[in-house]
Amino acid sequence: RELRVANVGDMRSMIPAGTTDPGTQVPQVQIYEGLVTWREDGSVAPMLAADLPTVSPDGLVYTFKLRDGLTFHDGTPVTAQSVVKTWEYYLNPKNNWVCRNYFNSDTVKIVGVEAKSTTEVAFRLAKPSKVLLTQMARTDCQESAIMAESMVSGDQKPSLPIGTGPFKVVSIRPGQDITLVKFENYKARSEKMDGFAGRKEALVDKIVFVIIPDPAASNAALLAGNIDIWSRIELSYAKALASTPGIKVDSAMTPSTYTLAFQTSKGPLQSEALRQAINYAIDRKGMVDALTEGHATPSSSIIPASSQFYASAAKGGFDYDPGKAAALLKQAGYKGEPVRITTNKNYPMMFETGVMVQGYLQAVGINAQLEVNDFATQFSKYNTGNYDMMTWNYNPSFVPGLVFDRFTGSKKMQASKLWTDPEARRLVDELLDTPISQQQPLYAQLQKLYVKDAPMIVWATGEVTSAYRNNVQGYASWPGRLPRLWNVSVK
Amino acid sequence: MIGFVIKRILGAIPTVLLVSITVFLLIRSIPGDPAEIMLGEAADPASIAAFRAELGLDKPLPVQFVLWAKHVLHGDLGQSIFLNQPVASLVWQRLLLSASIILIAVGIATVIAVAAGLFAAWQQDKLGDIAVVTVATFGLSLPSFWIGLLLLLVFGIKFGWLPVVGYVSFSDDPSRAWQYLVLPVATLVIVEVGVLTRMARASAVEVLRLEYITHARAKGLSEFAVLFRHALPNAFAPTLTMVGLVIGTLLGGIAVVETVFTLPGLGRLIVEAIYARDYPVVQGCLLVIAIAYVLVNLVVDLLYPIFDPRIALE
Amino acid sequence: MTARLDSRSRLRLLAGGLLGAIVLALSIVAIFWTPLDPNRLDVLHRLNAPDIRNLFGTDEFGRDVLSRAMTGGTTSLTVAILTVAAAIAVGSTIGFLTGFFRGWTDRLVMILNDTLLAFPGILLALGLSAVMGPRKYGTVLALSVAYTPKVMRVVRGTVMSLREREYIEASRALGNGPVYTLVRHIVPNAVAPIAVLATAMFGWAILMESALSFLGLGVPPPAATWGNMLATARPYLTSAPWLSVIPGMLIAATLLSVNLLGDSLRDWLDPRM
Amino acid sequence: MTSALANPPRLSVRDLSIGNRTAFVHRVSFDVRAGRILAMVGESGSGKTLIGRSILRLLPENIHQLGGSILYHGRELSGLSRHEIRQLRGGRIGMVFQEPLVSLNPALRIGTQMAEGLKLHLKLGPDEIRGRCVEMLKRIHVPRPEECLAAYPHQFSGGMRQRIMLASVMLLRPDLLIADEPTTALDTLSQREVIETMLELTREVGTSVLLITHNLGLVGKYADDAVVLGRGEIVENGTASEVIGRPRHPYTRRLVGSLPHRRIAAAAPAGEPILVARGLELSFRVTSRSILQAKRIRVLRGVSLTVRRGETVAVVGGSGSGKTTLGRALLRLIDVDHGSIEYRSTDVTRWSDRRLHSFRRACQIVFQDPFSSLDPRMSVDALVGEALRHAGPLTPAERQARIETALSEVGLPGHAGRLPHQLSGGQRQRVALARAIVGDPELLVADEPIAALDMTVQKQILELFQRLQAQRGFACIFISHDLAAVQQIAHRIVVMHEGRIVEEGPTDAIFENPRHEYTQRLLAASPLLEAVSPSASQAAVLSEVEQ
Ligand SMILES: Nc1ncnc2c1ncn2[C@@H]1O[C@H](COP(=O)(O)OP(=O)(O)OP(=O)(O)O)[C@@H](O)[C@H]1O
Ligand SMILES: Nc1ncnc2c1ncn2[C@@H]1O[C@H](COP(=O)(O)OP(=O)(O)OP(=O)(O)O)[C@@H](O)[C@H]1O
Ligand SMILES: [Mg+2]
Ligand SMILES: [Mg+2]
Repeated sequence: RELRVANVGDMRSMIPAGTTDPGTQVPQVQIYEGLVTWREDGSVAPMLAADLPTVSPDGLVYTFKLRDGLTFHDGTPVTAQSVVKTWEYYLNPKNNWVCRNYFNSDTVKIVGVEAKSTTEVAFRLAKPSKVLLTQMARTDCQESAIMAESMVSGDQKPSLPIGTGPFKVVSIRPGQDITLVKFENYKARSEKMDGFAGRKEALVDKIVFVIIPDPAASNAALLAGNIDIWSRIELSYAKALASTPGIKVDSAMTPSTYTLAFQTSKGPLQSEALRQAINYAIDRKGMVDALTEGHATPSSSIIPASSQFYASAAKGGFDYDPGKAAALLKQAGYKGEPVRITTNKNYPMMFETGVMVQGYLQAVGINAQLEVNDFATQFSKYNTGNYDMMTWNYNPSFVPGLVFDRFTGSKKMQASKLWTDPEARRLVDELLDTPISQQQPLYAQLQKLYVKDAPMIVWATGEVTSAYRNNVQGYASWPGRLPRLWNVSVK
Repeated sequence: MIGFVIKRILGAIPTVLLVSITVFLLIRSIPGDPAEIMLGEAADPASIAAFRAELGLDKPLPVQFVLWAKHVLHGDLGQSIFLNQPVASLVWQRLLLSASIILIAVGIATVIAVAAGLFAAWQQDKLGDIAVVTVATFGLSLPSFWIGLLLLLVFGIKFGWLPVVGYVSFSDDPSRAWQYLVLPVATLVIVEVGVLTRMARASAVEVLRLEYITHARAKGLSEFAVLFRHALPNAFAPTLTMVGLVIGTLLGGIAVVETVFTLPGLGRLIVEAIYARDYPVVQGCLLVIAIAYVLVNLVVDLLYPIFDPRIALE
Repeated sequence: MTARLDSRSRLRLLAGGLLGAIVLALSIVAIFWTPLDPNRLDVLHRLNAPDIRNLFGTDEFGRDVLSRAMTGGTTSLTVAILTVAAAIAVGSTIGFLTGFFRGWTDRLVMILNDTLLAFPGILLALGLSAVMGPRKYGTVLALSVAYTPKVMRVVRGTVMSLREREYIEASRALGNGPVYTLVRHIVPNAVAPIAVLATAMFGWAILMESALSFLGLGVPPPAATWGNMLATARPYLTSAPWLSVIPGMLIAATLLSVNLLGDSLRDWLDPRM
Repeated sequence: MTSALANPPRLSVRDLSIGNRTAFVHRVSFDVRAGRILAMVGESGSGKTLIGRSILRLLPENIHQLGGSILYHGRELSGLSRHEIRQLRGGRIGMVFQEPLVSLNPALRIGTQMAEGLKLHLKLGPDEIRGRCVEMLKRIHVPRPEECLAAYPHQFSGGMRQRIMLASVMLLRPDLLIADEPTTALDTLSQREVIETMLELTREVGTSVLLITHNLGLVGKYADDAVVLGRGEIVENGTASEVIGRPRHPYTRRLVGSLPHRRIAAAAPAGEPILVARGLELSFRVTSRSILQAKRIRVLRGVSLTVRRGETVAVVGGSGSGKTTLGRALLRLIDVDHGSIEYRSTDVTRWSDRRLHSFRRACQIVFQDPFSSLDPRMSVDALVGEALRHAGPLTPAERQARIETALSEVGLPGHAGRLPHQLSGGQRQRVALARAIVGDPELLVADEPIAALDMTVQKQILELFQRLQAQRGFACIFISHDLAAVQQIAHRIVVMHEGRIVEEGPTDAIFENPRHEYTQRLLAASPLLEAVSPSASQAAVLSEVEQ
């Protein structure tokens, strides 16, 4: 029993979150596990840890206790020492771990990781933080997963990743496929599956990730039965696939938002009125129809529609109102200065977004021009702030505050920040320090500020849309975006 | 001849060197670098800078180039930044696949083109000629991604005769390997056969007027023998130049076909490496392509005298 | 030279001219008028099959395919004509000169030429776009840079074989200067391969534009070109076939016309017809 | 010679007309009888080649048989299907083309080309084919026949290629052989060898021959019957001895009367030297594929030569002896390895083309192969007019007048608009000649300028040379196999053998008293030249022209 899954690219790093592209994340999620992880409702659950950690009264020391009898794919036991070694690796600046920043910032700063016993490990913080566990569970950081010692020490790095997940890698052929088999010694949790948490059981013997960069090829492969699951389809194919017998298309709302970033500190978009005009000029409903075949929710709020705070906090956004846009343009004194929309063709959705936004902007008299780069170039422009507006999506998080954290702040610190309003930054800091139950008013405040400043365009909350063959059982799209291939079987 | 080969290979050194330097400068002049890409959207400038230093990208370009060249001279193409493999073995595997597809496809295309071109020239301005020219023109008008996809839809999905994705190399399972190559090869054949046919036709038209063709007819040879035994070798020489050019272009340009058919070939490797700014891989690939290109030219030059013995190797 | 076209050639000229005229007329009209605004989004009428309102249907943004095909023709033809003209002009000039005069410049030019040829187009295009930024005529430049060495190689090969002909020696013996010999005797006799290459390049240029626009160097969107219309039609190959068929047919018609006209030109220059 | 009438015709041509819009051949009728040789002679451009080709239905594009019938053994050939005509071609009717140098496929080995016909028509096995080829090559005196089979045409000299062509046609023992000027490119020695081998073979097999030629010597000596063609029509028809011995039609009379005659006591004028060559050495690089490295063959080995104003120097010698190469080297068209060339006392050996401007204008050349020396895309008047580019300022009318004069001087009026491929072999040669003289050169290197011309035109050209020389005093290097012509026109003779000048001296001295052994052999191949006088008897005519 073998499950064949399309994967958009090579696994570019053996290290968890060594890079953050989807081609790397999708297989890694099957292989690696962290101390803690997400439940579907956005709360943190233990994974390798037996339970959530105990926190010292001063809030500086978090102590995790590992579950018993855990082993890595290479047969070595999972011990507190493994956790220490892994984290020393992550925190060592020389290793350039992508997520090191999250644990070495003003918000969270880990100053030490120590093994208390073979199963107990303690994390020491520089100052108390409410978000340590949230950051640790981040999906884009691959749950800060624990690796076998051979992965992090010694010069001779193994050629295959060694984690603790329900599947282990047996072969990697760059450009072709990654083969995983059931990890026989996997010790599942007893709770039922919830998000990435709970019971994981490998129901297939083998998973083959077939590397297919081209959506048209993925589509063809699925139709021909050469693959079983295409976990994030190109939405242009959604309609045709949905009407194909033997193939199921399903969709789940995720906390991701479709956005365009504005350069607010130089160029034409310094003008607040112009930014608002742009926000009023686009028809979000039309974009959702045309770009996602309806697999998204039109929204102008920075709070994703999937969030529990959406209904209460995300009021008073931007509607489609060309008249208002025109009025705002006049107010802004706009005289046809060119507005560049930077986008790329590596991700068709981003390109098409650019085309549509350009169409709407031109329709209200804004001299919008598309600048199409390759993604790496665009990325560099994003990092240096060299653009007027740019199609740009953020890696989603169950905690919207973590996303705000990424784009809010001073450009002097980091040129890629968008929302430079100090008040916004203050609110975000406060948000990250506030328990979930009390966050609602802060979100509402942020949203209000956002509508005034309009530092970006949000046009929809995304969904993850998968297509798979009918013989796949137990698989579904879910808000966590990355496909969960445990508890999935093929007929 | 051995002297000629050696001279040509030595003469190619400037080309290869120039390609290497240009690639080196060009790829680094394009915005975006591997550190940024590796670290992703959330990275802060300091860690990007640190990563750059680790990759040696902070050194002045000439120093970087000399370091790289020094390693290459020792047979070390470096390590891919993103793929967990040494560049040399990566490039070599990919080259084998791409080269075999290109050679098979261009070989078939050449055979078809020469036959069709000869036939068209023989039928000059008659129905057969018009048919060949029209078909060849249609082949020229369609992009490879479109033809490839159509073939996939028809033979992979509608009839289900051939697998749509994946690849099995000849060394793994020769009996299945060909299945994965049929469609990509067919796509390339369709795309390339047009221009080759027209080239072959043009030179065949000239050749068919020559006196020795009349003489061959005077011997009582059938038109088939006249065309294929007497006209072909002479008409083939100019087409050979084009064949060399096509192979050269495809070496770097086969990415589209490899992407459509998800083959792990050199073209895709380059494109992906360029997008990922995987400098060592890009440089390695280009080095190999430049050398391969030089070899292709050499082979073409060595083949010339076979088709036209008057041409002397110089 | 007098026109010596026989009836078949005249028929070919007529057919090629007619096809070309239709395509050209559509493209020229598009400069002033199209049935609908080619860039106007209309999400309510996405992917409509051909009907009275949209004779050739609508695309994934509800834009009118006929109007886009017309303006696309303007752009594609401009790009192709300029590219081919530039590549032929530069490539054959260099090819003629180096192939005829040989010497160390020839060797130097050949090294540069081989360098360009061994370079994958995509890297060249990316490099150029990094240097120049995306511009409409960037496409022309990138394609010309990619095609010029090909032209040069073909021309140089032809010239090198022609220059060994006895009538070239005869021209020298008459005291003719090399430039005269080149222009009067070599160029007219090298027309056939150049014509074949030019017609092929015409097609490549139209199609390559879509590949370049993939890299951001193509004609800036949302302007249509036949190439990028074909490229974006890919997901809808089965569900909305008109999206691919229309630009495909137009490209084919254009190339057929160019080929027919090219053949007529050759016949006209051919002493034997 | 047996009576023609008792013998039924093998090939019978009746009222044959050939042409495109205008007819080039009008209602021609003749018979070729079993075992006999019919010679067809006539004006250059009169349609001989077209008639030969029309028999096998191998006319050039755009030229068609307009009427009449061609009967072979009583069967109408034009009515045969393509398949049937193919059976005849090669197998029953063999054909040797006028331009043998371009009739062998350059890309195929000699062995392959020879074997083709055998395989096709006689269905022999490979061993037997090989045996027969080798035997045939031996008969025509090709050295090392085994190696020859594996070689390519360009590795042979012109004479050898012509012999190979003939061999491959005769291998099939055809019933009828059409030979279109089979010996033009050969020196006297080889010419005799080839023609005699050919006839020996035909006699063995009983082949009938249609021999198209300008060489009246051949006709007289070997042909049984003869037809004379003038302007596309048959003007005289009869046995060879009748036609040549008692010509009735004025054209035939002129033809026979145009045989070259020896100039009596023409002393070389002692003008100042125009061109002085000293110790020329030249070698070619040849790469052979079997041997892995290139070797050089030495073609000129220390040749020294002086040409004075008003003087005609003839260069004679065997095929491949380096005559053409010498001519090209003298005009600086190829560079010599050693030695010097002085033009009017200035050393021009290493001058670049640019500096050679006035030298080029003053020294003209007629190439041995006129077809390939004419740009295929230029019309006759353009080709000739090109030589006037450097002749000083001319009004278009003056220019046109000079072109027309030159063309009519070589006997080619009214062809101004034609392209080279629309001309007959002799017509092309005259275009090349007109181009060379139109600009009043000081020195003319004429490489086989009259080989493809019929006797009347030959005479006209030779007279033209003499006249021009008398009027303008130009010098001429006259390269030729045709000793009769040489004797008529040359003041001095240079004999070349294997790249060396083996003998040099005034014409009379050489002819009367050849010292070098090679010269003696060369002259001996035309033994009766001594007996020639302008008012020749029939016998004398025959022997004179049998060079
Ligand atoms: N392809 C052609 N197109 C037009 N005219 C042609 C063509 N070939 C031959 N001619 C003309 O036909 C006439 C007869 O030509 P042909 O070659 O038969 O002459 P010929 O008798 O063989 O002359 P020569 O002795 O010079 O070889 C000539 O006037 C020539 O100009
Ligand atoms: N381009 C060349 N490359 C190599 N060998 C050549 C070349 N041209 C001439 N030769 C050789 O040089 C020798 C002399 O050739 P050349 O043409 O001067 O002879 P020729 O005396 O004019 O003979 P013919 O009477 O047959 O015209 C021949 O053996 C020939 O094979
Ligand atoms: Mg003739
Ligand atoms: Mg010669």
